[in-house]
Amino acid sequence: MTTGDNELMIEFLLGHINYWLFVVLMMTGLYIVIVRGNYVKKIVGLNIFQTAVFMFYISIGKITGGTAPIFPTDSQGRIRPDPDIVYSNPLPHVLILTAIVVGIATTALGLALIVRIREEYNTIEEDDVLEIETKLAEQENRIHGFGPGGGA
Amino acid sequence: MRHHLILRVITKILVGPIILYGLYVQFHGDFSPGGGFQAGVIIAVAFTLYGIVFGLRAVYAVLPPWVVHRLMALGLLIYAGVGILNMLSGYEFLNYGAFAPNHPSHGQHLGILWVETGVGITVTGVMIAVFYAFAGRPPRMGDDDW
Amino acid sequence: MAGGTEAVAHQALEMTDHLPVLQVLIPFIAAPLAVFLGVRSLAWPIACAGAIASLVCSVVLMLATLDGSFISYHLGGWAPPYGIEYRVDAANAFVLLLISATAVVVMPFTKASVDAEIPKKDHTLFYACFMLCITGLLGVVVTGDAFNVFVFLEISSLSAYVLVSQGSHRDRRALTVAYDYLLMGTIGATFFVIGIGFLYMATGTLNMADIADRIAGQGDNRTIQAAFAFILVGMGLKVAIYPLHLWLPGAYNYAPSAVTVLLAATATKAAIYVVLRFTFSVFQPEFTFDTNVLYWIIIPFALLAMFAASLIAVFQTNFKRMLAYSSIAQIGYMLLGIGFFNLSGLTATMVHLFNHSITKAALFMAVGALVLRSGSTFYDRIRGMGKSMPLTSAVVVIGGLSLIGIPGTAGFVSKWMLVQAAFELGWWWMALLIVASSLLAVIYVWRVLEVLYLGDTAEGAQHKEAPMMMAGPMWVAALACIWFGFDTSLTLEASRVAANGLLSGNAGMAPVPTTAAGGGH
Amino acid sequence: MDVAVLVFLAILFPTLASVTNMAYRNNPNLRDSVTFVCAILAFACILGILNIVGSGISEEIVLTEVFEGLDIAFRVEPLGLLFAMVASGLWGITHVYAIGYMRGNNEKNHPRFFACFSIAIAAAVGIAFSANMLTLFLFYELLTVSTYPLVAHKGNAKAVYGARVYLAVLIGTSVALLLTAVIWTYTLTGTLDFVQGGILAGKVEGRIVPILLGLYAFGIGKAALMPFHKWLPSAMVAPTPVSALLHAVAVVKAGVFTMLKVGVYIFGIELLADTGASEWLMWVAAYSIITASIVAIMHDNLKRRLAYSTVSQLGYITLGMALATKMGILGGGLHIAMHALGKITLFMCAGAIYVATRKTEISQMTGLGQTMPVTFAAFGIGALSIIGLPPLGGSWSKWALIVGAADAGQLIAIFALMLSSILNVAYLLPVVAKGAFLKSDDNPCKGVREAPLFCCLPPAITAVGCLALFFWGGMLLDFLQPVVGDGHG
Repeated sequence: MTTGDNELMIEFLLGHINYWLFVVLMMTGLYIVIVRGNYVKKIVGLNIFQTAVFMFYISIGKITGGTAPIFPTDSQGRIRPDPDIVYSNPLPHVLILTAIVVGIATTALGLALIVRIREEYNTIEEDDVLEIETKLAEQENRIHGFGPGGGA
Repeated sequence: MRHHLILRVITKILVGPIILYGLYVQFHGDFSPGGGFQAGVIIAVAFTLYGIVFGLRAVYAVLPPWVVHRLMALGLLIYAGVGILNMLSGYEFLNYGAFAPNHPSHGQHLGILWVETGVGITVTGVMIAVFYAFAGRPPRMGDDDW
Repeated sequence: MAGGTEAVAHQALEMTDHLPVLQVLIPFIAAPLAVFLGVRSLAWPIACAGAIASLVCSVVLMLATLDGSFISYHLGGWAPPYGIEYRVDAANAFVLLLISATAVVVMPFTKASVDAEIPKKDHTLFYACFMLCITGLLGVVVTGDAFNVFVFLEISSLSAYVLVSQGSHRDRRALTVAYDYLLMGTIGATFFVIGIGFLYMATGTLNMADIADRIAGQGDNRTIQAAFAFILVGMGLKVAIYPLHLWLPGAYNYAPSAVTVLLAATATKAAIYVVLRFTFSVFQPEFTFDTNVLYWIIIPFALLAMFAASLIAVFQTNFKRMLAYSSIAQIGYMLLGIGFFNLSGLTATMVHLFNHSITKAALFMAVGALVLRSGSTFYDRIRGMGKSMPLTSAVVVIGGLSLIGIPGTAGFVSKWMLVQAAFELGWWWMALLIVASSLLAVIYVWRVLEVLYLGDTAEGAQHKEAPMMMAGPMWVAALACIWFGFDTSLTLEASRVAANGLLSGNAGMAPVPTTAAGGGH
Repeated sequence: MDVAVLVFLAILFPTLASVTNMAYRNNPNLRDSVTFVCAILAFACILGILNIVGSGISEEIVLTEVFEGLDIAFRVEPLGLLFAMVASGLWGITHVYAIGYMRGNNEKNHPRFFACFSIAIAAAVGIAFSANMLTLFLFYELLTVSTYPLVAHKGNAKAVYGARVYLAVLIGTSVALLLTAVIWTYTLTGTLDFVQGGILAGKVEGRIVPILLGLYAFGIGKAALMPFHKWLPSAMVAPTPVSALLHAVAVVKAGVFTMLKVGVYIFGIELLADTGASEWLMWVAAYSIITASIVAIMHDNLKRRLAYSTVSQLGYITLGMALATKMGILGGGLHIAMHALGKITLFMCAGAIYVATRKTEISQMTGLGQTMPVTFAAFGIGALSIIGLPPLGGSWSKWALIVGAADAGQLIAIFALMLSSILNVAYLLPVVAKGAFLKSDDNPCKGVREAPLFCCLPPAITAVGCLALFFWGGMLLDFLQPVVGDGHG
């Protein structure tokens, strides 16, 4: 690699630093969802995963030197748009507000399900739940037959 | 929490201002940052706090669960109702211009106000309902079992 | 974005111009209304009324778009590409019709099955969720705004998670499957959102037609390629493309019968519609096929679904679970039609969307009736029910034949189109693969029929015909299976128009009309 | 009356019979008599059609358009008319027999049995009058599905297994091969209508012709061409009326009928003859004829022996088509009727023996002819007709086939037909000989009497029919002439 390539590479890495962070955060979240056996931790992972996406959106809307997209008003409260002010793009924020609400709903529902699972299974560890369900399935297979011809 | 006098007093003091602040955020939504989502959560916080400190029974007396359920639905109905009102006067769904045909931006204000009210009511209802749902479950096991 | 409409003299709209939004709005209102009134006995009539009204809307929309034109509706009067646009063309009018018609047909069945399976105190909320789910599905299909698709998708998904978990009154495993469904569904939806984000980055717009305009000729843009990948994988989870299907069998199996019917008949179909819309209208065929994505990704996975899922279905001992796997296999057929990328293939996908929907609706309703009488859908519990429940079992026969694709049933029409598409491409080996996979369908369908008709009656089951509220809707669906096996004027015609619109890519998403509503060309 | 109306009625009456059987499940006498009346009426309708159309070809009767240029439609032509006459004509006779058999044997589930039976007849008539391959395929599958419950009728493990084989082969071949062939044809030609001279002529060439023909030939599983013949012996677990009417007449004849239709109207004789595409099929058919005959000799179970005999005889008709000569096709068409009458006689006799004595193995039937003279006489006549001896119907078709083979210059086909006739003698006549002329030492027929009237009258009628057909053979040959083009109608 020549020095020029190195510089380009560093520029590429630094120039997209926000995206790298989101990627790391997203993968962290996804990893938790997949690997953790605890249902609550899975939900936490899901939240981290979603948050990474929210931040990704917000950083899309950011414009260097941009400010909050609110028109300045004069003393009478009338809007006085100033062409010199650079605004950040508000649309991704609005979108992500919706997405956050959806995320909250998902979290609430997930937690509600966890509470119910805890009541029914007496555990919130996936391994334990799977063990119980495997036993149930085995029991069903014993009663109802398994494989072609078995149950029929 | 009967014996936490400080908490109880502070809570009683805080509940009013929290709701007031929620209403401020609510009705300032069409001028400045704010609106139904935020306001709804803030107002719900007041009830949640009250419920945590004084117990569910107390907060049920103020806001029974059936009212909360109605609130959730009511907000949505207000929101949809605004849209239908627009449609009935020959405009698109949620085209607030319908409220003031000669001065669309007034109409916008009015429309947003109503829609945000609806959103606020629903969010309040939902947040309180979530609290009720989690807090209101009869404990099937002691705290140590968790 | 403010202003713009300030000085424009407004042209008054008729009620018929509002159909695209009414379609979604009516079931949306039905949900809170049922909760607000809080009268348990009113919940079902309200839901029914909502479903019927939206069916009426969709029929009118279908008729209006059959000539290949489209209707554009601007929410809040904000013209696209800034505002949210609802855009109805033949493709989504067809799916709208499918969803709302299914909703209407299953309503009486829902009443009967909910009464039997859900505790009384939850009925109102159940119907509210049911209507919200329908709202979400209709919204996904009707909207022309990419982010709006996500929002509606989540409305339908969240309510679907709740509905699935309601099966816990019968079997506690409904909770864990609902939880799994929630995790996978959310990951899918989030992937989808990432894709939309990339698209927004690359184009600065969210209106699908506008995106399509702007990404034309940008096939080598990495951002857009990433967007496509994320959207495809995200929707793949919702569609239950074979290796991403893990949530589906459990969710279908443990959900209350009525919910299974709704999900099987409509939810995956709406998701497939989104895949179609994005691959063909937004990304456009040239882009997607230049990168060979469809040939090398969709077709192998479709084949995998057709064979692997069918094979798994063969080995099931539970009727409901078997049907769930068969659904995954049938989704493979629809994907295959997309992968063929010709008019017949896409027509096959659209028509199979419809035909499979009515077939599965009929079958899952029959399953619901069997559950009601026998308490379970394991083969040894429903043995010999053919004698005691002749009406229900006859529906299983008709639905099963349609699943196999026996002539005279709806399933035959779609299989025919698919094989024809394969031959048009000159892929005779593909045609053989398609028919070979339907041989697996013969096996799994016939196992059930043998159990129903040839087995000795199982003990402990109630041997009584299903109530009329259940038998009626399932017969409507079963007769529809037969009817659409002969009269293809609606299904094939609409599918062809829709496929034509989709295949013409950008042309299907013609420049945005400037009139407020009732646009088109 | 209009031909269209009559065609609909001919399909409607069996359907009506089916509905009646399901609706009045608790009134056996009403069910059976309505079914019988329906059978008579259906046959009358077909005679009516014959009266109007003669040996001509009627207008197309379109029901509905399914795909572009592809309808569900009917059209009457001589070959179909002959098949319809055979199927519906023998239905009434078999129904009488079935009443005797089912009641005599105390079988269960009569309504289901008769309902499915009637639907199968409706399907057979539908096949006969189909105007295009799509319609034919529709009824073809309907026939398979409706006969499945009949095969599995007894519900025991053996019946279920037999029915599985039955279904697997029939649905398997039709869904996997026939459907592929049909859609392929449609993609090539844009139509599936049965047109004089074939629709594929000029549309295909080279290796595709034999491949497509192979898809059709093996796809039509009902024609029981080896190696897809296994379903036919499996289906013998069904009650004998089913074996008699469906697996000697309606179902298998639907198969070979389809085969002839495909040869004549889809490919066209000329295409087959010019390209020589069907030569391999002739070899397969010849192999099927000889092998099935040899297998038949080795079976002791009477119904199984008859089943393999059917496999062999169906090979004749396929052979006739594969010869791709006019006489071959005519011989094949004629053999549909001749073999139908002969084989149904044999099956009904087998059933009558079972009802009277509960015997199924040939070795146990020694000396039975003494006590059951009518049954064994009928059996003898049927057997002679199958063998092809004058003055019985079977001789005509065999003669026509041999002439056809000679026309095609295929010595091997002539040889196969001859050899098979000898084998026929070897597996059919011993039954008659043992039964009628030998006396059993341990006298197994002690106390046995002739089968009930309902069971032995129908085979007697069909045996007489075999005889009558000998005298009508030339007429039938003329009747079928238009099929191959040089008619007078």
